[in-house]
Amino acid sequence: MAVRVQTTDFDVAQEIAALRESNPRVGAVVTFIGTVRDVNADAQVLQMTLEHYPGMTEKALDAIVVQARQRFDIYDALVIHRVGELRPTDQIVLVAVTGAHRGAAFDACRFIIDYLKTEAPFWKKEQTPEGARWVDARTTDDEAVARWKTDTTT
Amino acid sequence: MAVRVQTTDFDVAQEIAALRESNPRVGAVVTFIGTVRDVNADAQVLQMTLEHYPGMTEKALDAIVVQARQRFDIYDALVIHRVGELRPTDQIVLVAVTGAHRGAAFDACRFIIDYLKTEAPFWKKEQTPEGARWVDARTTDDEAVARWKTDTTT
Amino acid sequence: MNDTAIRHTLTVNVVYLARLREAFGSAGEPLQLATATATVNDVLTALASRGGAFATELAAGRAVRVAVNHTLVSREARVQQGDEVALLPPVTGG
Amino acid sequence: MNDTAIRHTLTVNVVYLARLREAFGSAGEPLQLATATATVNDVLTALASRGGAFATELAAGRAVRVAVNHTLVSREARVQQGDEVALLPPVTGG
Repeated sequence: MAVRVQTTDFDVAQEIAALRESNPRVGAVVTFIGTVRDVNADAQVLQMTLEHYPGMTEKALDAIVVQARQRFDIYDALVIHRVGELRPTDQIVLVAVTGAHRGAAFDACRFIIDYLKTEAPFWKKEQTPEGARWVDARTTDDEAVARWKTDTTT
Repeated sequence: MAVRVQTTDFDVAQEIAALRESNPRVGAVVTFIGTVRDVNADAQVLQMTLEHYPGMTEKALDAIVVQARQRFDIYDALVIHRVGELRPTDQIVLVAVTGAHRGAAFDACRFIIDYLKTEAPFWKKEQTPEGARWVDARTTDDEAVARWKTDTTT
Repeated sequence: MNDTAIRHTLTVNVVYLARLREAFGSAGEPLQLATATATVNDVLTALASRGGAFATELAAGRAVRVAVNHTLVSREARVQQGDEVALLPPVTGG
Repeated sequence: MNDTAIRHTLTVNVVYLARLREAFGSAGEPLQLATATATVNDVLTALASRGGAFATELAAGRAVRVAVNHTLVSREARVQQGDEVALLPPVTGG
């Protein structure tokens, strides 16, 4: 289990290889990668700054991963979140989960990114042709995380 | 959109880069990788042979991906399935899906692997210390695909 | 087809896959049916009537799926002269 | 703490993040409260009473979350001498 906050890019193939290393029981790997889009809320995005709250960030991500491991039958999970200056098509975040079977790996990966989106202290500021703006939180993110609080079937 | 059947290994980072190329609207990439476990049904797996039905395989995978694109709001999807001799920890299959947002990308990725597991003509034969055996289909795979037939909420 | 009126037999190319190929000791064969029209069910019945592994593997209730010309079909689907009729054990890819 | 009986004020270190840092023109500050015990709500009330951007951004109904010593807490949570009390606008990572 690992969480990392970094300014540099990541290679998903290398990260998966490291996560799987020394565990030949792994049968399923599910990953989510979030990337910078060149449009958001109908405006062109030229560049983006990812800010976080050092000290709290790793603690919040750790807590989310610990919850996922308690809740789902998985082997391991990794979260990498970039901060600093990013441009359209850049990778922002990686969530990777390994398990014996795919059901738990899918659920855990989605659980982690849903919680990250509502509980981890990151903020996006976009540069658009009309100026800089802080990105608004999406209500669909709150709905996504609420689903895990009522859904006991998955 | 692409489906490939091959004996060689794949690099997930390269495949994602190719899938995303020339589409800066992508905000979410979800991937599933299936890997060879060194145990199955309580027996040690030494080696595995993946057989398929040439001619039907690509057609079946194409049909699954077309269905996923009709059903979910995604940009693109890729399926790579290996055939031939594989060993524990080897990668077997990659499903990668791109979309603007994560919900549809997660759903489509899971839909594709669930259907692949029940509708695509691949068969695994394992070598164990007790001899060779064809892998039995898992009833949980039938249950997974049945979920998509009744579930209209996702 | 225009020639159904004059044909009294029907030949399909049967393909045996994976476990079935090993059980039958064959990757496939042409199969002639003594009727001008037939369904997937007729093909399976003709094969099962040989007895042995064919009878065992194709017994009612055994999980065998059939693809005609590379598309999964039901037991009631019609087969035509020259069709490729593949017998698939439960798939286990992914 | 053993010294609560003799202390009549409480100082916490407030941290302003992202949009709030820009709105307040500050990354944070020590805040002294004129009481020996206080909750998160008391901290927010003391800040809002300054008026200006503080009153606007911390008005009832505005979506601001609070972390004490790096853990999200409710408005009713107690704050202690020396705590780091961070004000977070809705998060938008991932």
